[in-house]
Amino acid sequence: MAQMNMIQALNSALDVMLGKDPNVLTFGEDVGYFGGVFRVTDGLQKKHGLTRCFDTPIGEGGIVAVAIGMGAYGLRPVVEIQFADYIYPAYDQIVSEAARLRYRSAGDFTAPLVIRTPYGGGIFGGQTHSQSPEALFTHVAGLKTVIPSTPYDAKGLLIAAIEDDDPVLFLEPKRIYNGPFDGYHDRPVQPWSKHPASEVPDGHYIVPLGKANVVREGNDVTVLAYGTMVHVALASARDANVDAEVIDLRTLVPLDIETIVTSVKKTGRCVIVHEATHTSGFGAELSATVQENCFHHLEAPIERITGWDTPYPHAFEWQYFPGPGRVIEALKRAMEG
Amino acid sequence: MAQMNMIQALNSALDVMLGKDPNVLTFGEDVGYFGGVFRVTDGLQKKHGLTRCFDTPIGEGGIVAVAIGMGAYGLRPVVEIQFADYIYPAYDQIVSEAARLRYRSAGDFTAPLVIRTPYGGGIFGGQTHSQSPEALFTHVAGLKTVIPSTPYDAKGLLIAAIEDDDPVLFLEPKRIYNGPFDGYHDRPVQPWSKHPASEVPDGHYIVPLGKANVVREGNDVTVLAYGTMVHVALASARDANVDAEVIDLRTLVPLDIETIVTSVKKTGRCVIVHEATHTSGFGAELSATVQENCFHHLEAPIERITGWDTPYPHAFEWQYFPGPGRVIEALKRAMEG
Amino acid sequence: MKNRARLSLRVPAPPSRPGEKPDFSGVKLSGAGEVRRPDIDTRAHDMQDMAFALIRVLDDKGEALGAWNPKLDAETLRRALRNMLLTRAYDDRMYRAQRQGKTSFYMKCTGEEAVSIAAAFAMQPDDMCFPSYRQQGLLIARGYPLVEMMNQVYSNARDPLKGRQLPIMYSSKAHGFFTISGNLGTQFPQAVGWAMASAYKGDDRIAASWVGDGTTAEGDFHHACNFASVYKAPVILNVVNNQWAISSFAGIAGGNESTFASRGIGYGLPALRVDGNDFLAVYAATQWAAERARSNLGATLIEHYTYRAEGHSTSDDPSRYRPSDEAKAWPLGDPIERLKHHLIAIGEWSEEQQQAAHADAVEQVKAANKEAEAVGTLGHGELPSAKTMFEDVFKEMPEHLRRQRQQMGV
Amino acid sequence: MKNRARLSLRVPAPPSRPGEKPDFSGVKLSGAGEVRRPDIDTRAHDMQDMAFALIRVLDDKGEALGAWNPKLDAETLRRALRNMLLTRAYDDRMYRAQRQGKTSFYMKCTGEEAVSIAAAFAMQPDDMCFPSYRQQGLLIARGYPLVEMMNQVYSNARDPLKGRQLPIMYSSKAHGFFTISGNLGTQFPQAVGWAMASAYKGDDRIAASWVGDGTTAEGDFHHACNFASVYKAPVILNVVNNQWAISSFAGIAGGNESTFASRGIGYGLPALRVDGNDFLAVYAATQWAAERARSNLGATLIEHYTYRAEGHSTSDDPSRYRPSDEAKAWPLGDPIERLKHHLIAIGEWSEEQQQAAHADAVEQVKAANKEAEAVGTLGHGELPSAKTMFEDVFKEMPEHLRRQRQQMGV
Ligand SMILES: Cc1ncc(C[n+]2csc(CCOP(=O)(O)OP(=O)(O)O)c2C)c(N)n1
Ligand SMILES: Cc1ncc(C[n+]2csc(CCOP(=O)(O)OP(=O)(O)O)c2C)c(N)n1
Ligand SMILES: [Mg+2]
Ligand SMILES: [Mg+2]
Repeated sequence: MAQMNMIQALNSALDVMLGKDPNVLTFGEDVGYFGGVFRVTDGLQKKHGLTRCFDTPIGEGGIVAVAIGMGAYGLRPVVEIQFADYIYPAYDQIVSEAARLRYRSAGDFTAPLVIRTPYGGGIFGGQTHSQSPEALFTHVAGLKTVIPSTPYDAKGLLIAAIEDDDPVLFLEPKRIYNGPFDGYHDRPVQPWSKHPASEVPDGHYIVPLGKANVVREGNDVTVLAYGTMVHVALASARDANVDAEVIDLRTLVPLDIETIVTSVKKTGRCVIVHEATHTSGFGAELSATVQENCFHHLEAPIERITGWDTPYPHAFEWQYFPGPGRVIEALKRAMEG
Repeated sequence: MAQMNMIQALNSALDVMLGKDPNVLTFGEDVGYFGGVFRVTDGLQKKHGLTRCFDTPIGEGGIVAVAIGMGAYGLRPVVEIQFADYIYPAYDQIVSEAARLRYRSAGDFTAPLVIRTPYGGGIFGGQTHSQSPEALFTHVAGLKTVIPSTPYDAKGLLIAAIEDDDPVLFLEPKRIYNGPFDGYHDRPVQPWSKHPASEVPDGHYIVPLGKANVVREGNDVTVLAYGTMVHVALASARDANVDAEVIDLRTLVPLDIETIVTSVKKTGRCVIVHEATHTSGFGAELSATVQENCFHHLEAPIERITGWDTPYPHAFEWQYFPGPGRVIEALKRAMEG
Repeated sequence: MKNRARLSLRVPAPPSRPGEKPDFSGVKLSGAGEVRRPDIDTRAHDMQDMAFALIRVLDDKGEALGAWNPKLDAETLRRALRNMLLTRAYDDRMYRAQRQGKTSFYMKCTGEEAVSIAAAFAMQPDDMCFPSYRQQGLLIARGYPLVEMMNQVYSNARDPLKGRQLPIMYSSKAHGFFTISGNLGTQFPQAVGWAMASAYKGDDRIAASWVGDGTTAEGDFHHACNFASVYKAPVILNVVNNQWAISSFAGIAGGNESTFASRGIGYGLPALRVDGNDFLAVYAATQWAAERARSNLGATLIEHYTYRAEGHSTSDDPSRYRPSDEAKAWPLGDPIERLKHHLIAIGEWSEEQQQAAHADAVEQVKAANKEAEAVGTLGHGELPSAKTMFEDVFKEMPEHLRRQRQQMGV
Repeated sequence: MKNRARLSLRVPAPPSRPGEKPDFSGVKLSGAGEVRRPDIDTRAHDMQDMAFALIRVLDDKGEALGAWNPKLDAETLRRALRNMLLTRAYDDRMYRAQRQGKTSFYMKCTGEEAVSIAAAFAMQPDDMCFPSYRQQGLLIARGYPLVEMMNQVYSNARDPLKGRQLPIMYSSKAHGFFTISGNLGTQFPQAVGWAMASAYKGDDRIAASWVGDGTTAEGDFHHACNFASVYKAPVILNVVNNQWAISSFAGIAGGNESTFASRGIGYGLPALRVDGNDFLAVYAATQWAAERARSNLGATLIEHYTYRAEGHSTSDDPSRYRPSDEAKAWPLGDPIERLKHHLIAIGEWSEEQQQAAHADAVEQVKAANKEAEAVGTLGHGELPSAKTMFEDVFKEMPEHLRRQRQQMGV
């Protein structure tokens, strides 16, 4: 067992899989010699060789296309898109190709690739280094979408994603790469080392895809969150002084509906939190699903606390970011509703 | 007043605007001499000239990018993407550029372009000629999304979209280009000529963006639909024998929340219908919004009747398409709920 | 800079439109046997001229000339000819089937048979092809059963793709034929990835892909050339320039400004330009590129200069945008006629044998079609089960799809 | 085909890494004045050699030589030099401001000043520029107030972009400077569209755009070249090959296989390759392309061969991936030094004047910075109103944004 931040945990996952499976390789912009702008692939080229971890041209569509071809050959490529904001040039290859290969060929060809990409705000990255595009992928049949919230989960989920035979979009909440940011931006930053989930086994293990994690049990209201917002939700639950059950979804598709529904049936109340823009965000799907499954148990309207329907504005980081202020209010409203 | 099908109505809208505004021009794959694979631009090159209506290389990203540059210059380009299924190569230019130009430049540059594209199933087009990608765009701040359901609306909405100073995605339900298909695929096809909304003025008029249309008044349940599904919803309401209020949304963003909320508060029940895949479809946003605004008025769970979470399978057109069978059942469930 | 001139927008147009005389006077042809054949290890930079020439082997008299003559034995040529005849007969039958309402859609490759049949002959059977929808000839030449192709076109119960794909979007890993995409060009960089994987694994198999002239405009074309060049991927990148992309002539794709082969120059890729209606020329160019790739010398871009002799698909009517007799005026003739002519010229074939071979092809197609139709055609007869609609979205069916299948009541 | 050889994957690597000696022995330079200057109406096909040469005007002694010498008067050259000095001083100050925590991010263009200053000098002020983040020199040369640039970098209350954009993502329509995108390459085909619009309207203004060597790999690069070629758009497409894309050397973008200029050949675009650290060469090439475009002869692709002398951005530490003395070893020198040298060589400048001009630039920057800082820096002082966050998403604020603004409580 070692203590790792999320970057180290992800690096360890890749290291383990490169060591274990010669069909695993990883590439992307600046991931080779340099080890990635967030250092997630640091040292892997040196350790595993030039053809196992390398730089690519700046063409996200090409990166994913090439990975699909490799997947069809039988490899398990893990590609990095430098920022989720730059995934759109690869959108066609992901949506029309990776996600559909198995279906359209009736299993003749598959694309077992993993697309890793840092996403989310909280780092003054402005419009093009802060986006949370998960809902643009959860609508796509054939694609799995995974988001970890701790170093332990990050490693276990990434290994599970690499071993999964379907294409997986693996979104990394970059704000919590180095510590479990809870949204209180004016308080001192906490490092991962103080968090229990920074205890990460050195070797191989998985956290299964499709299973949510109840990170706080409670009876009065269910909070659904993922990525950075799990920590915001936890802090908010604590500070709102409500007996909230906080669920870390971990995988958006396939969604662990059972865990969600069981919780909301118990609490009768539900608050959904995400950073992405509001309209057609993944919160909409969660809200609709909860409503459909728990209608007769709901005692208050389901609320969505999300980013606003604007691009992420550089100077207004904390007015945009759905921090504890807004989540606490929502929890209180839910309790009154 | 002339009688027009939807293709003729769209053609007329373009003809009117090309005649009225020298800054309007239209282009796309096969739209020039040939007049488009669905004939929407038929005759326009001949009438208005080679530089007003022309063919482009098969590069959807380039088509939209070039239109953005033209918009920044001061033109009002209307581009055609041959099928909505082929819009993804242009996704980055639409999402990162067209939708954000005004915001990121504080109004210094704008992109008043219209992207027209045929969408939806019901034509045995298989996976790549049947998709309904609207929810992949409604999540994007800065973009308007419009879907007509009749020739009259098609012309009026398209003219409004061209005159609008924001980028507009204009999705054309290709199944109803030639007639108001109600989902009964085994009954004779109706032509538009028998439908009152095929009476279309020859000249300029608009149907304003952002206003829904109550196409059937009723007291017991609200049905939210757009495009082809408006006709399916109407037929289903009729055949389910329920006093349903059917709302044709016409514009998804900005959404006419007031009309929706007023109706659901009256009926206490809501069924949402669309062709797109279920998870994270626009139905999720509608369901969440209705629930948030009408919680205390709801007497039954809001239901979503949608395409399944699979690619659109060629041979199973009618098992996939959310036809009257499924909508009628949902209406009945809503009445019992 | 006073009185600056007014600019104007140029929109290219083809030389002739319906009602006008076909005009191929702009087409510059090299003579058969005229173009040099560089060694396979020639630096791309030192063979840029090849991107502007046109490799031709067969001359008007049916003689095979020059350094590119692959010198194939007569039996191989006869097999090739039979495959081309079979492809054409298959196309004709399926086209009619669509017209008879037995399926929703079909696409012919008439006039372009040499492009795929010669490639299949010049490559190894375990090399991997990433075709567009117009390379059905690859499957046929590799011995994929016609009846399977028909089952796919008819979406019947034996359709290997379970009724999910539009007709002609075949897939057969066993025949090195990648699942065809409806989205143009996506397969081009995928082929590069497959080739990179083969190189990564120290394998000896190479990949090949095909796009149309129109499709070269997609960003994926650029990605393919770029990645292939950077990683020296063992792949053959083919552009089938059949002069038309639905209703758009090749000038709309940039074909008036330079050759499509010359796109390779900027990536440092060797580029060949070849008479696509000359079986021997296509064979020789493919062989050259395959040998180069297999020798770890990287990718080659090949432009096949040919002509789409029929409509784009069953949804198309080409007489609306080009002279209806344009196909006849095409200066490079018909690939089947030219190979036949050659075989006859070298005394290895006769008009009678050709008749018989044609009849045999038609017969094979007929028999296969009978078998396929006996199973079912779109919406008639034995159909795939709708239940399978929810399978293969993921490897294991997740809960939400299980629920949806239940809701559908199957 | 028995015993076929095993393939292997090639991943390019730069000649030297940290701890090794910088190695530019692979760089082939033409001599100053050596390269021919074709007439502006030369067919692209007849000037393909230009894509592999390197236009240079200034020699090592500071003399201006050959057909590309634009023969500018000394006053113009001094103005240019002052603009380059100002750009560098501005960069230095803003870089420090970021280090001092006054903003979140900054990017310098050190060593590349000639690329944008010369372009601004060679184009007309109403021509439209679609820059990347490394052409701040355009704004400076066109007289955009430094203080406005700083207000943007500081996201303060006077930020013309209202605090919404990452520092350096300037926009000024009045100065023909298109709003910079964080997404690489998107502006390249947009510039083509703008140019097409200008031609469509019978205007006389042209457009220009800039991308880095790394960015050429994006599909948008291909779209830009293709559309520019097909519609003969009056646009100058610039590739600033500064040898690095963050940590990736130009070989990862394909730069080892051919020149970036040669990418133009396949589209039939004339392509020039120019010493990007030679103000006169960049000026001359831009002027050539501008004249060609304005004469309705279409687009030109220009590769500027230069070197990113500092880190990619304030987030970068180049000593992690390249020798720390690589910049010093760059064979084309420093653009400011070279122009200074030339002016001195022709007797129109002195070291003392240079000192004074430098001091003056620093002073201007200091004064502007004082003014900007007095307004505010990121998160300090007078800030833009958060209320404006909801404006300009659409022209009119729709109901749902009104509600959200209300929820935010402003
Ligand atoms: C991404 C995408 N855009 C548009 C289309 C529609 N489309 C299908 S075929 C075709 C023309 C292709 O022409 P070309 O590449 O020359 O191939 P050919 O049909 O001539 O073999 C078009 C525009 C598509 N299938 N995919
Ligand atoms: C679409 C996209 N992909 C990736 C990035 C991240 N990124 C920013 S700058 C850069 C390197 C660009 O290098 P180059 O084009 O050579 O320009 P230079 O920085 O050298 O001027 C990368 C990869 C981005 N901004 N946009
Ligand atoms: Mg073609
Ligand atoms: Mg660079």
